[in-house]
Amino acid sequence: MAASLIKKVLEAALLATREPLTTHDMKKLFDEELSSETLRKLLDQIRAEWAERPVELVQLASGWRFRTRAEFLPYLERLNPEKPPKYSRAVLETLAIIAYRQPVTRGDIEEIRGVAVNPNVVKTLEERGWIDVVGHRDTPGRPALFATTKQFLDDLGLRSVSELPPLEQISQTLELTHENQ
Amino acid sequence: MAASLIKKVLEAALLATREPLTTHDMKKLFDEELSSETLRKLLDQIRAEWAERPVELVQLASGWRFRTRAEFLPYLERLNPEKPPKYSRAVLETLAIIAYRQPVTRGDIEEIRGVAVNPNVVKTLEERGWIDVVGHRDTPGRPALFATTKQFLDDLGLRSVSELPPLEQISQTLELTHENQ
Amino acid sequence: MNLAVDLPQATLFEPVARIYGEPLETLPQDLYIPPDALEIMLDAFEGPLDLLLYLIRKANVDILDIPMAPLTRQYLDYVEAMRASNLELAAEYLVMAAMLIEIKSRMLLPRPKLPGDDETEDPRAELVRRLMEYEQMKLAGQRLNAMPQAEREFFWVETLVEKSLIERLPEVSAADLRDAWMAVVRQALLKRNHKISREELSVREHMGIILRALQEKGGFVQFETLFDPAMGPPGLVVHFIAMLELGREKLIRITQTEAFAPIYVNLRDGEAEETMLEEGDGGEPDQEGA
Repeated sequence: MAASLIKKVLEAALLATREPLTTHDMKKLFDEELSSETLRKLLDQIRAEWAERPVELVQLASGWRFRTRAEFLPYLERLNPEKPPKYSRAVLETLAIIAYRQPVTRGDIEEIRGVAVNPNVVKTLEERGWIDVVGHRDTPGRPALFATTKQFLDDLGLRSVSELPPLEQISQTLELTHENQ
Repeated sequence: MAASLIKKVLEAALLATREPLTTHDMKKLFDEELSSETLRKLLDQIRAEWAERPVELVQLASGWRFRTRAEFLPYLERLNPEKPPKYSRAVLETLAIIAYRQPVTRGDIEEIRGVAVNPNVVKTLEERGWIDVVGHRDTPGRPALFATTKQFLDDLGLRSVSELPPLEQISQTLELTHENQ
Repeated sequence: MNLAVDLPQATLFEPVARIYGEPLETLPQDLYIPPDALEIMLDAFEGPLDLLLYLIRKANVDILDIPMAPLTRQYLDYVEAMRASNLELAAEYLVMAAMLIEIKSRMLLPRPKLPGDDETEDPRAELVRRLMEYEQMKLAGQRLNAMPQAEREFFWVETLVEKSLIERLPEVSAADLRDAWMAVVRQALLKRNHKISREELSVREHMGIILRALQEKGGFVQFETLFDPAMGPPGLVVHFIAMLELGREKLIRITQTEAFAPIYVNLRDGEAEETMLEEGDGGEPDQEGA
């Protein structure tokens, strides 16, 4: 049996399988004995041949399978859009405070929100690349000063923080509402 | 977006899908508007590009999907020692009557076959997703009307009921048989 | 599986039966098939129509000209054999037997000519029509079975989609931030008489820009290098105010050794206590009304 045919059979099996195929499974496809070494070499060849394709041959814990390359997942997602995850209220409020009052310390945030800042909240925003430490305030303990980053602006489609909805009106509206209550 | 990238995204989606993809689905993959004509042309190109591969892109009743080429069956069969279910003549005749005479009631099927319809026969076909109830005939008892599903056509690689093999002209066949004997 | 075992069509034409101990190599050319043999084929027939078709085929007679007398006799033999061993199957076969006898008797009687009708209807017409339709569906079923089927002759391709390969990040809009801010303010207003004063946004942003620039440049630069003419006059003003504000908040230090000498700006971030002590000059600018 020609190597090219063996490879095609392997491709067909690996593309159609619902569960990863073990090397034992793959050997079963053929009458002839296929050494593990040969099989491995053929799989490597297939992997190389599919390098330009949108699916890749991967070896998982339980065997081999074709997998959609990660870069195409965002397109596929549009077929079955899932609801995007949401940030908690604490994260959003902290971000809002940093965005509108930057640079601020953790203490400033706590003072405005009236509750302690969970370290995970700051970590979430830092890992997202939306805030970072731009300095330290010259007060006891030298607390870190947080500000929003350029990436934050890019991700929100803003050119500058001044493009955020103006606070003035908000506060006034709120105060008015408050007074009326 | 370059045509080559569009094709790769289409391939990724068509290789990964669990149900045939409609052209409507495929258009959803892209931000840009994709005309039906362009899409059709790209699908034809993909089909041609995969001509030497062990899987083929086919157009079915409910959309487009990749499937293994029939010539690889002898190998792939070995992976699953369990033989696919073989349908009894009762099931096949009932299926044929529903496919060619749809929509039909159980009474219609009994009239043609000359025997009562075993409930298991209908259940087998319903569980396979090949037939379903599409309405009720406006006669006493309001019997259910059965018809074949899109999945039946998909599973047989057909785009529509009109692609079913034509019915034999029985009298002619019998006369020919007669002469040959 | 609840499916009955399929008996391939071909089996019917192979020597499947033994009669009086002898294998039946070829089926008799006339209608007569010993009931013993039929009994063996009992399960092979799908019903009375299937049996009739078989009998007609075996007799090599034209379906359009069925010899009713031998056919009926043969059929009744079969039903008798069935009754002996499998009563439950008999009902439909008995109905057919009655129909065959009726047709046979009508064929014996003179057919009355209806006025205006050239031809009288053959009593066998309805039977022939049913046999033909059944045969057609029987063959159609075989053809469907012969077609390539999913998961039998071919398999669907389904590559693995590992959604975890891409991290789905929450999306936040400017409006979300405004809403969050409103919630903060509302809380603050409810809890205490906290005054949330108006802040000049762009000043705050430029404060961050200056701090960041200072960090990148090692924390000590000449005043002018922090200004980019591309910012335009309003930008430069805001930038300057931001710098003064940073000085006021003791985040940076602005120094000039003598008049018209270069002005230096440095981060107070990371500075030791003594630096602050030695600094007592007019490094702090006038406060800017916020």
